[in-house]
Amino acid sequence: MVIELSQAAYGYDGGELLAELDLHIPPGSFHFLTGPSGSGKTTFLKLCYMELLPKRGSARILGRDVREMTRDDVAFTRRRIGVVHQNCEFLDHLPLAENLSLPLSVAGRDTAEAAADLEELLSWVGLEARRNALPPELSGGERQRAALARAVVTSPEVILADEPTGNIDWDMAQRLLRLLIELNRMGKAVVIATHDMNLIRAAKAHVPARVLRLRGGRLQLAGADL
Amino acid sequence: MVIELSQAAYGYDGGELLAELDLHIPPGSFHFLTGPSGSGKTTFLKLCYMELLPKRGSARILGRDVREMTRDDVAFTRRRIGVVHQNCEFLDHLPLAENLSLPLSVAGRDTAEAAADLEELLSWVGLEARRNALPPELSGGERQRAALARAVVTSPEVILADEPTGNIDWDMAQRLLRLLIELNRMGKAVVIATHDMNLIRAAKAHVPARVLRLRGGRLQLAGADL
Amino acid sequence: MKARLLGAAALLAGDSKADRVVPPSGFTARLTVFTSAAMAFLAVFALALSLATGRLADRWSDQLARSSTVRISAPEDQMPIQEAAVLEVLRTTPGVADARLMSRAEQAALLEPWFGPDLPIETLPIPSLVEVIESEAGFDPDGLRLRLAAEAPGAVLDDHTRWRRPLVEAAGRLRAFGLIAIGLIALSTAAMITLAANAALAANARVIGVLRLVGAQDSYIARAFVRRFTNRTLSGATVGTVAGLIAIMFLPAADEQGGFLTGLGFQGWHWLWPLAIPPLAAITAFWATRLAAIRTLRGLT
Amino acid sequence: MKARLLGAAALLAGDSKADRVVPPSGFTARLTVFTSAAMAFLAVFALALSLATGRLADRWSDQLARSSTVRISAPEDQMPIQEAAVLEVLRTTPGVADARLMSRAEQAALLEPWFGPDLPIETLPIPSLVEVIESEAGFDPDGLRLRLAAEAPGAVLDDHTRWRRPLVEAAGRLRAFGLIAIGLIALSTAAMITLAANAALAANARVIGVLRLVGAQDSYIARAFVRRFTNRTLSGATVGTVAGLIAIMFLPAADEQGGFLTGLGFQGWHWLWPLAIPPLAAITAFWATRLAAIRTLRGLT
Ligand SMILES: Nc1ncnc2c1ncn2[C@@H]1O[C@H](COP(=O)(O)OP(=O)(O)OP(=O)(O)O)[C@@H](O)[C@H]1O
Ligand SMILES: Nc1ncnc2c1ncn2[C@@H]1O[C@H](COP(=O)(O)OP(=O)(O)OP(=O)(O)O)[C@@H](O)[C@H]1O
Ligand SMILES: [Mg+2]
Ligand SMILES: [Mg+2]
Repeated sequence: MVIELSQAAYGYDGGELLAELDLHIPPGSFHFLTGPSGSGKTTFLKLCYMELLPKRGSARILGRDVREMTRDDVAFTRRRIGVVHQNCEFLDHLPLAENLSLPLSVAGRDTAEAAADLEELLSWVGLEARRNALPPELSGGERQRAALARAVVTSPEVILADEPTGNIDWDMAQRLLRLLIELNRMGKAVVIATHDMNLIRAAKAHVPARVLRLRGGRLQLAGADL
Repeated sequence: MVIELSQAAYGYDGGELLAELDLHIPPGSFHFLTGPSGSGKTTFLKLCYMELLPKRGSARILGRDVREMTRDDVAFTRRRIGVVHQNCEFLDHLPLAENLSLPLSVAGRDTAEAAADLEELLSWVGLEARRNALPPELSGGERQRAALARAVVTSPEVILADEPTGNIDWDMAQRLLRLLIELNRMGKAVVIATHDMNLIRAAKAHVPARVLRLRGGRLQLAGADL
Repeated sequence: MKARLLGAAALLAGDSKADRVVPPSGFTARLTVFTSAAMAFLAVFALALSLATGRLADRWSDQLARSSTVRISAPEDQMPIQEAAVLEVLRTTPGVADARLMSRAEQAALLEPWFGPDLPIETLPIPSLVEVIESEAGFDPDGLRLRLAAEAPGAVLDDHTRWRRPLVEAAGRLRAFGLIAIGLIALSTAAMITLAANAALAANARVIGVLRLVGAQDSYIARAFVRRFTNRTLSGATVGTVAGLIAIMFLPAADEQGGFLTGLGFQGWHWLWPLAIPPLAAITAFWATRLAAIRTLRGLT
Repeated sequence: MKARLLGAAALLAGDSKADRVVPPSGFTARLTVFTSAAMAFLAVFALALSLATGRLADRWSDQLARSSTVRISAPEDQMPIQEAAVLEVLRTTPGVADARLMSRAEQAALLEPWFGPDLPIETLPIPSLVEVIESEAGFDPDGLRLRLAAEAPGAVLDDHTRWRRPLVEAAGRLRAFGLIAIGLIALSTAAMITLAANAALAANARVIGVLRLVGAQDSYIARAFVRRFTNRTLSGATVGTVAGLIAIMFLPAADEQGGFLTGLGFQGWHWLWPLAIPPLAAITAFWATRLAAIRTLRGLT
């Protein structure tokens, strides 16, 4: 299991936003996470990449209990997880290409070796021409595509994407989806939080995706209505 | 005409992104702006609220030539324009309610008087309960709704919204659309940049909206396909 | 001008609503307060050094310096003529403020330490002494010696007390040093506050962007920052000045024994000088922040 | 320890890739460079003041102070007895380093300024003089007077040169003042660099967030900031020190005339002192930034 939550709960400021989270995400699985705005999708993903720790219950990420990890363990584990933040942040002073190879250089990996992969990735997300642009010079959709590219550049075992197509037109959204499906076929676990029902439907045509729904702070498996 | 562009052109770094823009937006009109990611929708809206000045051609906003405005004129004109940025920024140290009344206090208007309106607005966008939250404590969709509320709080003559429903579920998106339609019926001009065809269709059922499309740096009127 | 002063007063009195748009604290804020406090503290010391050495120079020059003697040894009958000649020479020497023949009694008093009060001075063939008081500029001892040799062969100039002159100069140099230090401190304070204000403006670029977007005028935004920084600098400098004054009051006073160094403290109306530090710092901060804010805002749309 | 030193060397040598993750410049950067330059400049001056006043105190005490006389007036036959008594008293007085009966020739030389070389000193009933050299601590003149009155009724203590003692004390006080100033400057520098580092860390919160997100270890992030700040402080302090030294070299030398104030410059191996300022500043910056970075990072997930 790459992500294992048992009876996990989380709430901000003493409240309880999410509770009784029981979820096993195996390698190679494809999940969608839906729910109305403010239902806790982003919070849930933060539990998965250890930005937040569950207040109760347990969470095991890539086989390790999050409570027993040191700060360095968290850093090392994150190198095996690709995250697309909802509000994608970059290092504004570095050109796009360097931002995309940042996860490689942070992990001490040779970026020169990965250069070819990076080029391919850039053209897949349609940003070859913006390679040398600084992040503040990108459009909203370009930022989201760049964030997805940065998340997958290290070929991580898990990809967590928070609303990765919110600012992107339908054609490009399908392209990004194809990229994720491709990676999923290579054995990566994919979790996408989204409101976009069309995206979910399009994915279901290609992979056996499970759809999770957050409602009232509980996680449900969405039925046949999707 | 609240917005009048004639042969306006704009490009970053010497390039040419938008050209031959000819557009008259009368009071009380409702426009959608579409186009693929990176086609220049945000840039176009920035021309409309004077964050950018056209490199060629002319632009008149609320009856005044943008080139002849002083910095204070720009500030005063902006008070009559409500803008929803694509990446909504707030004052992170002020609670949501104060952020929403910021356009009023900046304009020297009595915020106490507008308090009732503010309450109504908060409940319309579903943020009554988050009134005292700081902006960084809001979810992505909550921020977008807050940004829309802030844009309309002064009851401006023009509302420019850049992808206002990118992070919002369909039910809430329809609610926000109804708010904009309501305001449009009160005589405000509305311009919405979006990728969401469902939103455009939903609007067209209630108001005679025109759909503009950016393609190859030119503005076209979208045909009957929408 | 009056409107301007009223404007400045209104500005410092504050408009709580406009103030709130700038995040209340943060490290640039603390940095500003601390910098102005530290600089005010150092300025108080430099001021004290400068004033104390000024007093020192005055005292030394008054008490010690600028007195030489001319000794006239001549046969009894020549004495009055040579005395007159010497006095005439001295009267026309530039740099000599006064010259006076000493009485026998004065001469006896001078010699007392060496002989005791019982010296039979009248019976001795002792020379006449002329006391020479130098003016501020001082005279040229070699030139004077030449002229005395020509006019009164029995006269010898003895300027053994002139060694005190370098002391006075040293004190003057220390005073100048204190003044230079004050100047440097003022300059660095202005530079640091400018940089801190710029850092704060840069850190708050998003705040400024939001404010411009919702239609705030430049003056509204600038005012919020200027008020913050002026107030912070004022309070920091006040704390620093008070701390400096307390530290100086607790320095051991030095004028117990000799009265040559009057201690580093302030005396009399000199106490007013350090009180000028906080307002001057606030004025510096006001202009530094204002210029920084206007420059930053000009770069935005 | 050795590994640690090597680590520090590697740290300063830099890893250009890790460095690039911190935005290259900005006002906190300039503030750091400027602050360290200004502080180093002031430190050079304070050091110069302190060393120069140290020399001054040494010279004054060597050249001027610690010499008094005892004058013995007694009938011819009593003289040898009283002289012996006085010398015995002085030998046993704490604070007296040496006591020596002056010869007639020495006495004549002392009187020469007042009488000229022709004084028939042998014919005069002049008293004996004993030169008293004080030790560092000095003696108690009133106690000595009482003992002299008891042992040798004709002896009078004349400590008219003791007035120079306050000068020496004043110089010592100025030296202490310089040292205090150096301490204050060091403290404020540390505080300002800590605050500037914190301001930079706060301004770069997003950068740090991005780095944590993509799996950077704390040590990687901290190192990038620490290296930046250490280098900036080092270069700022170097510039400030050099500027301070140049400024001091161009100060007019003061030891032309009297040699009492030897000028503010450095002499001999004292030149090495200011050279210690930049490395010390860099070490301060290193630790200040490191602690600030670790504290900031602990607050993030
Ligand atoms: N740091 C925080 N402090 C307090 N409350 C928070 C914080 N972050 C989020 N919340 C609240 O928790 C709830 C869930 O937030 P979350 O971001 O997980 O929602 P979401 O499902 O991602 O919504 P969206 O679709 O709008 O992005 C929201 O009501 C939000 O206001
Ligand atoms: N400040 C800038 N400097 C240089 N190029 C820029 C800048 N801002 C935007 N661009 C480029 O201009 C093009 C149009 O950007 P714009 O933000 O207007 O697109 P958009 O239509 O809003 O796209 P999206 O739907 O992705 O938000 C993009 O290719 C973008 O990279
Ligand atoms: Mg979310
Ligand atoms: Mg856009």
